[in-house]
Amino acid sequence: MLLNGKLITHKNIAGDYYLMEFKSHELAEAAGPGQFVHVKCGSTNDPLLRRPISIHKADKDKGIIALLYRVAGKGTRLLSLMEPGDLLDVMGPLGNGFQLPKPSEKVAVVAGGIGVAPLFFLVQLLVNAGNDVQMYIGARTSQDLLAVKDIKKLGVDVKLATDDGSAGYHGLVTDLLPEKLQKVDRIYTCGPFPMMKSVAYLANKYNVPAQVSLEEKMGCGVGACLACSCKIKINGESVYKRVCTEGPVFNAGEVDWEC
Amino acid sequence: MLLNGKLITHKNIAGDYYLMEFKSHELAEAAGPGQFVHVKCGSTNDPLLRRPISIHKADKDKGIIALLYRVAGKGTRLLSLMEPGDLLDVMGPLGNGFQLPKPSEKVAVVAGGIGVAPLFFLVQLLVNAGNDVQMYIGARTSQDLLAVKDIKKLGVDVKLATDDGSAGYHGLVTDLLPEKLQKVDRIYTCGPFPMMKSVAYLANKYNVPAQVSLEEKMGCGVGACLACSCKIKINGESVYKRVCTEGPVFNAGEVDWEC
Amino acid sequence: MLKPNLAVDIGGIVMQNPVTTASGTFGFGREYSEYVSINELGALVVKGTTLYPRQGNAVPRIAETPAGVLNSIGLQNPGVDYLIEHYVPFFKSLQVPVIVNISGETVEEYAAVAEKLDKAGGVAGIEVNISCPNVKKGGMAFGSDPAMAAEVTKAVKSSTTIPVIIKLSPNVTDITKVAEAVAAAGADALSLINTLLGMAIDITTRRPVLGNVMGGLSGPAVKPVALRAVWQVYKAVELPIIGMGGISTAEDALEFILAGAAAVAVGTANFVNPRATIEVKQGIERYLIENGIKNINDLIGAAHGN
Amino acid sequence: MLKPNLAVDIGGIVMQNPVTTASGTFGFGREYSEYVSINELGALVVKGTTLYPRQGNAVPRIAETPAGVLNSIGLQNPGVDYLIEHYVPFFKSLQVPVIVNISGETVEEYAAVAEKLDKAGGVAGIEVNISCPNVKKGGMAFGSDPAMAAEVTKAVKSSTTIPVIIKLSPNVTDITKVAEAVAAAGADALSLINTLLGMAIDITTRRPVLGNVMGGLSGPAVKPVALRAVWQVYKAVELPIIGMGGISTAEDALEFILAGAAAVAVGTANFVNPRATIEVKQGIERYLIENGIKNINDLIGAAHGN
Ligand SMILES: Cc1cc2nc3c(=O)[nH]c(=O)nc-3n(C[C@H](O)[C@H](O)[C@H](O)COP(=O)(O)OP(=O)(O)OC[C@H]3O[C@@H](n4cnc5c(N)ncnc54)[C@H](O)[C@@H]3O)c2cc1C
Ligand SMILES: Cc1cc2nc3c(=O)[nH]c(=O)nc-3n(C[C@H](O)[C@H](O)[C@H](O)COP(=O)(O)OP(=O)(O)OC[C@H]3O[C@@H](n4cnc5c(N)ncnc54)[C@H](O)[C@@H]3O)c2cc1C
Ligand SMILES: Cc1cc2nc3c(=O)[nH]c(=O)nc-3n(C[C@H](O)[C@H](O)[C@H](O)COP(=O)(O)O)c2cc1C
Ligand SMILES: Cc1cc2nc3c(=O)[nH]c(=O)nc-3n(C[C@H](O)[C@H](O)[C@H](O)COP(=O)(O)O)c2cc1C
Ligand code: FES
Ligand code: FES
Repeated sequence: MLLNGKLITHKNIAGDYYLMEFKSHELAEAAGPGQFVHVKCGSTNDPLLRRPISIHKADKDKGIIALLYRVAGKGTRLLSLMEPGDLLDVMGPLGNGFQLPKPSEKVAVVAGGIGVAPLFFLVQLLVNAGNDVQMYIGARTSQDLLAVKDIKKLGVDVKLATDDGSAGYHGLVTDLLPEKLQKVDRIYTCGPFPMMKSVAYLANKYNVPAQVSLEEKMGCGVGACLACSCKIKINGESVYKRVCTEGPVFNAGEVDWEC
Repeated sequence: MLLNGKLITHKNIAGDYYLMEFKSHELAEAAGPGQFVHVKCGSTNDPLLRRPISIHKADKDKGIIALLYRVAGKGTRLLSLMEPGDLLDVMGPLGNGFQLPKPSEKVAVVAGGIGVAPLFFLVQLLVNAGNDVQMYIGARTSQDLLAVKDIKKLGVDVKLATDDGSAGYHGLVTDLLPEKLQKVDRIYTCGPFPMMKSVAYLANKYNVPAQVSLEEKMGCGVGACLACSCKIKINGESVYKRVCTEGPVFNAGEVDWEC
Repeated sequence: MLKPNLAVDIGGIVMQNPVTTASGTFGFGREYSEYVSINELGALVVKGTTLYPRQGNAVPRIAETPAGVLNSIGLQNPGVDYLIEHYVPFFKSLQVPVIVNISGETVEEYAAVAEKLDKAGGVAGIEVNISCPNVKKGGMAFGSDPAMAAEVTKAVKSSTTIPVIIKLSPNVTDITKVAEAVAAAGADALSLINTLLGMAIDITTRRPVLGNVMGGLSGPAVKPVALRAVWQVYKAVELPIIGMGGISTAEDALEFILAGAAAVAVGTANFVNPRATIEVKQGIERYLIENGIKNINDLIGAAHGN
Repeated sequence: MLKPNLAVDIGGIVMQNPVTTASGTFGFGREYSEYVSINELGALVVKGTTLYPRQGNAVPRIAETPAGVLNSIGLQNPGVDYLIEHYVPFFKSLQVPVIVNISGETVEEYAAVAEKLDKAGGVAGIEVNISCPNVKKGGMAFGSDPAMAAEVTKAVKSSTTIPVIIKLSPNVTDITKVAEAVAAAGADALSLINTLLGMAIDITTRRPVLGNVMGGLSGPAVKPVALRAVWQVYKAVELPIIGMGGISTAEDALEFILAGAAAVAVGTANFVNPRATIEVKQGIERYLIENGIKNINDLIGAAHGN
């Protein structure tokens, strides 16, 4: 759907990271974890294109959608200037989100940096469904570790890792995984490509099904322009799939990690 | 000069008209009546060019510049969204303003619509200099009669005219002039081209020197691009002059009103 | 006032209103069905189709530029046979004409695709892309040379009875020469413009941004160039023109119609506003009503004076 | 780190840094003296000059477009004799090279202007505009045809010993063909691009917006096209290139340098930010320092790989 959602809150939560909440009952109702919205930043032709932002939270009761984003360039910078009361022009929910596990399954969720954005929504549903969830969050510094409190509040055990050792384990978040993976039934991950690639490698090694959320530059967001192609292996053959509609979530085993 | 002036007040005074005040001691110090500033509306490449806006008031003591403008298109619309505390990116003061009369001279000042914008500044100086000033303001409707109170506050007698008769004389402001022009030594005018053309015609008929403020689409605002040319007659020959630097104020007798 | 007449005739394709979609920006139509009821459009122009399936170019395939977009999709498509099997039934279910945009690496390939579409039925028009900047063979090479453009036109025309629209490239010294050549070769209508050849460089990696180095520029940035091309071609040839290039609003579309376009296509703007086509249509209708113009055809080329 | 070397050589014109002004957007230099100290630039390129004074085109001469500007100034200028009398003394007082942009309606006129400038002294380079879209005679017509472009180049070269820079038009099918022709004809350097031919229509009056109907498009909107042209020409010929077209920031300028430009000119951006030239220069210097690059010449064309 295409709608104008009224901003309720908007705050700079750390460094370049912002958390925005806007009102939309329809969107909150329709949204699934791993889906995204396509946001118009600014009202002019510059920047021109919408920006894809994951749905961070969707409160169906209150009809509120939350977005967690990093100011990366001119689009997100303009976005960060919006104020409560302003109307946000969004399309969504878009894309194929995460497939939820059986309630009995043990799940590991691995986030890198801003990759935690879509995973909060997922974890919340997993907790509500009664899954046993172990969360791993990695980032460059402690400042870039996002949504940790919110996730802990859900009663989930969170393991942290930072590149500079300013919080949690000093090193890559994926270093924390091997010993645990034997014990989980399913992995979900979102973060930088190399991190997801490592997770996919480990998942394959320990034979645990994993879902990853890919990123690609987008045009339309609805599958019409073929801009957002990523290489997916189907029966050994690598074909282009659209991140916006066939993804952003793919099975880790199908992604062509060499592309 | 090129500077960022902090907005102090900004209000919608009627219909599409806005009055904006920003801080700049240097600009207020340097500004003369009839000069303009070149304003960047919005921070992106769209709209791209600056917009010329006349200096409506310049308070040298407080270091405040006021602009009176009409939302005409996308530039001024973006401008109207600015809020107190925001920084306005301006160049100025630009252009050749009005030449002030001798203090003994009787002066008629004729404004049409938003053309009153630069004339307030002029009238204020005329009053301070002790000139006898008669002000004529015409507009489409009473809603479009601007700055009337402010000018009356200066102790100036103001005659009004509206196209629809909703205030003052029902008809063209220039209809009010003929009987008065014999008694004045000098005329200043700013407004729609046809109005200024009538004023120029009358000024010529009654042999009163007149100055007019022209408008043309601008690029640079500093005389470099030759976009803003207007036709000026010099010794009977019509040549292009730049509104931004050789104008916007010209002697009515030199303007090629047929162009 | 009564509803004005919005219907136009593009070389035998009757459109209920002058608004269509620019090939490659609206998929096969269904992708936007949540936002736009296709039956409200004047016609549907679908993604470029080739004889054989094509994988397209390496990513990134899109980059934003000031008020524009560079793309280097590279004609990714499942091939004409797949199109006929999977999409033509859908086209047949629509109440508006469907125009299939086609491309080829050789003249023969263009002709072969046209012939297959002719046999399949359900296709109201063929738009021949001789202007794609994103493929190594064929594409823009055909559109840059009047003689080759004429050759492709003749080959396609003789392979089908469906109206043939030739889509011209702005990347030429004189677009009227190509227009004249394809008009003489039998084209029923013209589409213009395709994208402008452009590129972007990433100063961090010090490499071109697009996987394919160069790409095609579209969007509001190119509108002045597109409008100029329509203006020139309208003067040069008698064929109906589908104008496109940066149209986002009804005001943009009206500029094209006044310059000489009989119909307009909305491209990149769909990405920004998925309802752009419908809003353009509604805005045109409003303009006609407000200006007391009873028939859109009276406005075509009106900016040229009498 | 030590200050990096920013000096470049454009066909014999030594510039202390690669940043100059695009002809026609910076007047004769003095217009911007309140904002820019000309002596900090790499060179000053001044307004197009012709043999005889020109009045220029009817107004309006400028129209804004999305992220761009259309202009149809029409080479208004006081003529070369006036330039020599009134501006050359000022040029001589500067510490940076001054490049005079010239135009003509005939090959002979170009040669005559060049000869006069040669005699006058104080001019470090002649930029030959064979790409102006805004004049009826000459201008772009010379730049659209490799043979005519070569002819103008030869005529100017044989009339002066001052380095000759040929300014190319993007409104051609293959800009490398024109570049090759003028290189063979003896050009010392190339400037690219001039404006793209475009237009705008006022839907209220239903007439073209510009007094001269068509105009030249410049500004950020054209940057992708300009960058592509520089990329292509850098590959095709050995001559130093002054890159321009939509450069507003140091990042833009660096894209051009990476594509192959040895120097860059700031045009339309001066209207938006009168300090743009200086800020571009400072930003380039900062980039070199941050990336540990000692010499700007090492960056020229670096995006082409090895
Ligand atoms: C499915 C999906 C979900 C995302 N969710 C989030 C999120 O929840 N929070 C968040 O902070 N970021 C998210 N991103 C990344 C976000 O879209 C980019 O950071 C943003 O588009 C940058 O725009 P900009 O104008 O600020 O930067 P610029 O660099 O100025 O953007 C220039 C262009 O590149 C595109 N672009 C730049 N980076 C990316 C990117 N990483 N992915 C896709 N396009 C890009 C922009 O759309 C634009 O066209 C997501 C991306 C995808 C594909
Ligand atoms: C010397 C001078 C002083 C002015 N003083 C004032 C003032 O005090 N108050 C006020 O309300 N208006 C004033 N104007 C007119 C004002 O500049 C235009 O209304 C404004 O530029 C419109 O911009 P826009 O983006 O809102 O409209 P758009 O129509 O979207 O503008 C599109 C383009 O046209 C140009 N343009 C449009 N109208 C004009 C115009 N009348 N003059 C010059 N360029 C124009 C814009 O700069 C822009 O390039 C003045 C104009 C000049 C030349
Ligand atoms: C992502 C994308 C894909 C395109 N694919 C095609 C195509 O397959 N065939 C074609 O003829 N034109 C194609 N085009 C060009 C458009 O149809 C249109 O001519 C051009 O984009 C200018 O219009 P616009 O500025 O409204 O987008 C494509 C354009 C874009 C942006
Ligand atoms: C108002 C204006 C006047 C111009 N006059 C000339 C000229 O006299 N000679 C010339 O060679 N180019 C002229 N140009 C073209 C510029 O020098 C430059 O090539 C073009 O604008 C692209 O650069 P930009 O996008 O940075 O402006 C002019 C451009 C503008 C906008
Ligand atoms: S963004 Fe257009 S197909 Fe995915
Ligand atoms: S606006 Fe550039 S010369 Fe006046």
